[in-house]
Amino acid sequence: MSGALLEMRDVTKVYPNGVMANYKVRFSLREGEIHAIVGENGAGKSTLMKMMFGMEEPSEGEILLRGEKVKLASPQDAIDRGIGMVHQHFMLVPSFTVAENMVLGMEPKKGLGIHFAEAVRMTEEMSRKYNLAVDPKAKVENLTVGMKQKVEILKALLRGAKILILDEPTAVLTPQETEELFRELRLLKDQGHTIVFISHKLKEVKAICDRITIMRAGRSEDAFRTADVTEQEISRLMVGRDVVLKYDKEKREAGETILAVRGFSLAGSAGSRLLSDVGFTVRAGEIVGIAGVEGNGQTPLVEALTGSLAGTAVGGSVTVKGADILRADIRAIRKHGVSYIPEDRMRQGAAGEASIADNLISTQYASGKLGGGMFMNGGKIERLAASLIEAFDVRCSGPKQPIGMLSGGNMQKVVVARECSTEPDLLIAEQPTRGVDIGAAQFIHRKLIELRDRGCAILLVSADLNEILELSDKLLVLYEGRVTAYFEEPSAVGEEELGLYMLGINRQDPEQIGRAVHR
Amino acid sequence: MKAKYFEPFRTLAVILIALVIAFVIISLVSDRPLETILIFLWEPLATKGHIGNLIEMAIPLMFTGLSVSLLFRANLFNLGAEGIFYFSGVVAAAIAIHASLNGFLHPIAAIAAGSVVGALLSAIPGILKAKWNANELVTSLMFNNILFGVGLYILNYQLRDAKAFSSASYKFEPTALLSRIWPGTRVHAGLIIVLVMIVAAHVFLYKTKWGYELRMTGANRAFAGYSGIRTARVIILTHLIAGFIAGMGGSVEVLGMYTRFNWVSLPGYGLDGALVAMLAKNNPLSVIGAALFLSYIRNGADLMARLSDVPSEMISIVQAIIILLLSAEQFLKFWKNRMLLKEARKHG
Amino acid sequence: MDSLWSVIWSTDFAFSILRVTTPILFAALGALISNRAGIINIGLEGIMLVAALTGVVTSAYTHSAWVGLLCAVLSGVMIAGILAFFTLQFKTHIILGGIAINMFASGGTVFFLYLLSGDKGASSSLQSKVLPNVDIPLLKDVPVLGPILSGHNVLTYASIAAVFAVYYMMKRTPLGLRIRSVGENPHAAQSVGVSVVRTQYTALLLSGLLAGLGGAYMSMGYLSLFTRDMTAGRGWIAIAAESMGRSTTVGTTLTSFLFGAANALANALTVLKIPSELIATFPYAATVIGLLVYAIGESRKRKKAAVKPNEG
Amino acid sequence: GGNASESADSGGASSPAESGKKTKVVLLVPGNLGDKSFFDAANRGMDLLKEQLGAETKVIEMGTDKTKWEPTVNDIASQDWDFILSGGADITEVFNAAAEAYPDKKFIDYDTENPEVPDNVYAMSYATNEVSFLAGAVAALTTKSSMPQANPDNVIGFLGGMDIPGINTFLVGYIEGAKYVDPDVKVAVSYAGSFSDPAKGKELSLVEYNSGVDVIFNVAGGTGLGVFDAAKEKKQYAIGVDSDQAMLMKDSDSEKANLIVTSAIKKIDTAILGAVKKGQEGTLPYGTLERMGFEQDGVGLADNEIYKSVFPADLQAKIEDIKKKLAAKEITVTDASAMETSKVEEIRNSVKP
Ligand SMILES: Nc1ncnc2c1ncn2[C@@H]1O[C@H](COP(=O)(O)OP(=O)(O)OP(=O)(O)O)[C@@H](O)[C@H]1O
Ligand SMILES: Nc1ncnc2c1ncn2[C@@H]1O[C@H](COP(=O)(O)OP(=O)(O)OP(=O)(O)O)[C@@H](O)[C@H]1O
Ligand SMILES: [Mg+2]
Ligand SMILES: [Mg+2]
Repeated sequence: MSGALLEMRDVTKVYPNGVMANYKVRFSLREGEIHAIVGENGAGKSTLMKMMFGMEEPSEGEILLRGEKVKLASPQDAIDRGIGMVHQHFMLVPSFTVAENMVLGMEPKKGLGIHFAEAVRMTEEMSRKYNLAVDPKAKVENLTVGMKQKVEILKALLRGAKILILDEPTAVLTPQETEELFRELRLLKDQGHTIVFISHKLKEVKAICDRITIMRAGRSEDAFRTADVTEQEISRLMVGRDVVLKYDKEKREAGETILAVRGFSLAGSAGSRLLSDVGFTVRAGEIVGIAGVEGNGQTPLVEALTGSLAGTAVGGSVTVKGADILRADIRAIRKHGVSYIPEDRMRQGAAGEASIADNLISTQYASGKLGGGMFMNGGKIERLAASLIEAFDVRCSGPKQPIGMLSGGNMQKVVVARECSTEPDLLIAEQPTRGVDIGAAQFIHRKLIELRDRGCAILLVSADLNEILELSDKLLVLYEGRVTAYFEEPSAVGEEELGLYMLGINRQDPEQIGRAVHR
Repeated sequence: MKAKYFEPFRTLAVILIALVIAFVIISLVSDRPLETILIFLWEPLATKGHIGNLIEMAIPLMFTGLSVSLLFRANLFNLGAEGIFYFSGVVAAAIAIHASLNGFLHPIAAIAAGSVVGALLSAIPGILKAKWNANELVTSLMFNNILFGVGLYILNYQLRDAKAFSSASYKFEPTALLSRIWPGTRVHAGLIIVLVMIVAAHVFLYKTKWGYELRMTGANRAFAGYSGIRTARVIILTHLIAGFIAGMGGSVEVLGMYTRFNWVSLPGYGLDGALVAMLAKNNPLSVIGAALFLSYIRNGADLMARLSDVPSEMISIVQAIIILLLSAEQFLKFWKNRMLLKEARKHG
Repeated sequence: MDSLWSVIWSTDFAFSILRVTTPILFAALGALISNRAGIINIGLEGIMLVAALTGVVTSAYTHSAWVGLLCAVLSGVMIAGILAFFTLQFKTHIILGGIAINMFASGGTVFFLYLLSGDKGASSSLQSKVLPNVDIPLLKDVPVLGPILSGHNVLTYASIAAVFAVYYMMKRTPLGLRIRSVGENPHAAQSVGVSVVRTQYTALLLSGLLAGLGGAYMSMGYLSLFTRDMTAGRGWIAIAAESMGRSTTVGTTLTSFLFGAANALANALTVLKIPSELIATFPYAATVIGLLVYAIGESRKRKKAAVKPNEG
Repeated sequence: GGNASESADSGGASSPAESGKKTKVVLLVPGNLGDKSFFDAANRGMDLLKEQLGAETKVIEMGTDKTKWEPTVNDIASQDWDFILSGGADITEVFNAAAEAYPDKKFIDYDTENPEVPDNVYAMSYATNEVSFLAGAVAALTTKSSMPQANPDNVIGFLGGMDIPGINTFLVGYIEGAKYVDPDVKVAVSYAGSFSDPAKGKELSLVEYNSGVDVIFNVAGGTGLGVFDAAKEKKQYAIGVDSDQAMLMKDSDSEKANLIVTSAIKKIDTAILGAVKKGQEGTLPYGTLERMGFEQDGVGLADNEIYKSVFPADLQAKIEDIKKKLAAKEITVTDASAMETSKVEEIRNSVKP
């Protein structure tokens, strides 16, 4: 193991709540490589990286940089030693401009104040040098996720990072954006940077990584050369069993129309069109997928369906089982038998301090199933929670554990469990497996199919092409707020072909698109 | 030692350290520091009368502590218990003076009136917050002063007994007074009322649907709204309940401890209630302990000032140190981390 | 009524608004800096009180108002430092910490005054110094404006200067950028090597400095002595002003002046035949109404923005 | 809270005086010391007891939380004290109840208006209305005088801590005194709503001074200290209360002191000394409420050097004359301590400028 650029020896991390996230982990990074770390949700990947970046202190063990023992007490220590990190969750200040985010902590000065022009110049220079196009003066809150990702990488590079840690950088990117990122990473590698890459998408790992370290339940094993292992082998090592990536989904006759969106147009605050003449139906027992590059109308569409209409409906109608829901609030919409898996589990999907049980019952506490009158039956809640935790394989210490302590994937399982457990007639699933490991993703997919088979109508909005092509019975593509394609046989559509519609290069004729509306 | 015993251990250590610091400060001004600190620690529990004093002082603290803890639970930073406590006291006093009812109904009517008025007044910042997102901290702080002014006006112009030679109301009808429940002390029926309220609040918060809505709204309002909880209604309801309890506290205090209404300044229980709520981590049942604890150190301080040569103002310094240290979560944490690692290694 | 108008339409009244606003403005700016760093400092009242006493005592012993001012400010910074130490190092809850600081100050100042002068109520037996009033050379001769704007205490001008300084600091300096980043997204700040704890320390100390100036003004500018609990809730008013000003420098300054004006008006209203208990509620009622009008306006604006454009 | 300052007397604890045992006196303050008013004055009385009678004294501050007074008074009553002292309208009921519960103990209520006095209590009240009458006369004479800072307007001022009976007793006497020397005088009245906000006191005083008032009588505890700051700033006159406030400030700020024409003093300290002395001698008339007026030296105007030099001699003579008439009951002054609030308001409004 000598000659390693960075080495972690027997590193153990116990969080103050008693969770042992890493146990005697060994990790070694060679100069100039792209090194993948894979593992299930909660395997301890992020924790390990945070220690490498000085954000968490190891409880035990040592870190060596170029053979020399180092103590990384703060991110500044790590930055000083040429380590940069792009975090799983964005580490940007939304109200700041790109340039301000770039220079935060190392501001160029003119007199007492910040030299803003210099900050902009520095940003532009970095942007040119690494071929990552960003607008220095744009406010970060207005950027797309892909843009934010670039800012994050530039931030690290600006600080002179030679070792770049990327924690699930592709989880929120479209295939095209991912491709672009990979080109940039290869460029960085050529320029002498060393990269640690964390992802749940094994295809990506195979595509750009030289070596791979697998983590399981807080422990690590020696690294493999990526070329020596197959995707199947990796996933078996990660999960401890074989993972099937194809689902045998039987064909099913679709039932009556549940959700009907007809000629729906939506105007935004600045007079812009968010949606134009969108029409489709979702029938009982079918999964309708909506594909599209993020920012092409998916969010306003889902908002309109879930009672938080942001803008003015200019025309058209949205009905569930015949009832107009456009002006109803989410409570009323849910009463029509609608369930909703939100895109942002931290903001809407869960209450972090509350227990798993409390998070599981939020959509059915009032139903009468959990106790009559105004009281709730603690025993029933506990039993329901326990059974859902078991059925959805949520890794936790019990129903009373605060959900905020769970890893991202397990938190997502709680959200899915809750939304599936109310026997919905319509499920709106928005990015249901974002940031979720393959084991858990597969599990969630199974649950969605199961629900469909029981006659539930499902609207699936996802940026993950693989997922959307696998699961959907019918598929729509949104581009700039319009439906540009409708496929009745998604499994027959290739990713490349789909990409052309998503980027607005191809467009079907109105008649084909019109078929999306049944009856 | 096991990690799970850390909290009690830390609390003990903190109290010991706070006492040592208090001892050092007392030594600076007292000739007999040891005797003085023993008075502080022991005297509040030394006689039946003193225990009674401790409990009777804890009653209003429990009321406001409970009220504030519900607000804090719903993530509402409202410090309005102070003004409501005062104003409801005025209302209860008015009924205690002017109504003639029997000894059973009279206090009930007075307390009910005070509580309902408290609830209605509290709902105003609640509605402003829920409907227009007006900052509840600002409105509640302002309301404290407004309610005090109006209450004092009512006292001086409507309730004042000129023969009391001061800003004191007419004497309450004897039927209105709360009965003493522990002979030889002034501990009154308010204790039973507040304990019932605390248990009710506990049940409400953890066993009912409304309580669940309140907790979820407090934990993450976006999540609650997404789940279908009408958060605006929850916020108003929480304000109503909190105002009801604070108002009840003011009414009970007036009828339990006084024979006339004579508050010419805000009694200070609102902010103390915030202190109690924070010490109790916003848990209704823990409010009992937190209120008794605060009452204990305050009574100890009074007695120390009375029986020794330490000026009373010094006590506020000692109190501040105890509060600062007691809630210092990170204090001695390194120790806990060591214990955790040891345990983890054993299992790992 | 006539007497009321004559009071209000006098330059003295406008002058008094500035005078009344000064301590609130200082403390509100202090609240702003700590709030923007993500920590709500409710110990301002106590910090002001301690600084007020320190200024009086040290100026009496050193016979220098300026040394007194320096010590007052330092004492404010020190108390803020204690609060910061407990809340940032030991993770004492900031609200509890603030309450403890207020408790400490309210009793502690009386205690120390007693030790130093044998008096528990006021420092009138100490020969403390006051900070000078300043006539502004040209301005003072301008009609109307001169009598309103000239001749204030030096700290009143300092409070106006502090507004500009805070605005510049928050918007244009590295420290301001870091304070805002720490308040908005501490993880982001941490990830680029900005020490969250150190930044919050700085913000709290600055808020102590500003509150210290407010306290010094109370006992060495506004008045010439210290009395028990003399800040009389101004720290709380400042917190409300900051909150109502939505944590922006401009907003906080405006709301502080609104409070000042409402208070000055309440003082003028005593010439009317209204019971004093009710007059005393006026500034607070005015504030609630002001807040309400503003809040309703905001929510209307939001609704309009969502509904207006009817075609694309 | 409750402060205790125990004093070992100068004679030394081990050398018993001729009586064999020192007199033990305790003062229960229903509030906190430092009010620059009657609590502090009572505290000074305790110092006098220590100095002049060699008594063993103790002062306990009971704080503003009224629920704590009853247990404290009872605790103290059960202990071994020769005299138990307290005073103020708010404490009287509690105090009398304790006295009835401990009939073998001796109590002195040094400031009350309540005429019902138990057999083991000696109670005192002060002719504050009369001394305020004199203050009002001084003010009304000042405003029309040729004194350097007096203006032609015929308006005087009053600043009260709160609109409560204890304060309005002063106010009504003040108004009557002023009207006695000049029926046309106007009186600007404001209340600060607090006894501990000198800044507010200063602001309200400035409003009064700016509206033509040239002398203000303050009855507002700590808040009243702001009046003197305003007086100094505006170069106008003020009248002190309770103790000789000009003399208190003379050393630290003579400019300010020179504007304090006089003070309406309530001599609680000497009254306490006198009462305890009589108590020791066995001549104290328990069970009665005694009113301390000019004759008993219970109240008086401060006729210090400033009064003598600042206030014109011919006007001093007029005041002397009024004082005599008051003592001889030729003039009677309304006592507002038991007056309805609305009646006070009426009087106030009748002289509003
Ligand atoms: N701040 C924290 N406090 C307590 N426990 C934590 C904390 N952060 C993570 N954990 C726990 O540590 C374990 C490892 O978490 P970590 O985030 O390192 O997993 P991961 O491998 O990155 O998972 P994912 O793929 O979901 O991101 C999990 O059980 C998690 O619940
Ligand atoms: N030359 C510059 N280059 C880059 N960014 C800048 C420059 N000047 C200012 N900024 C940043 O751009 C933003 C707008 O700056 P400016 O001070 O003009 O805002 P403003 O209009 O005063 O904002 P507000 O309306 O919130 O007061 C701020 O966040 C500031 O930090
Ligand atoms: Mg992770
Ligand atoms: Mg601007």
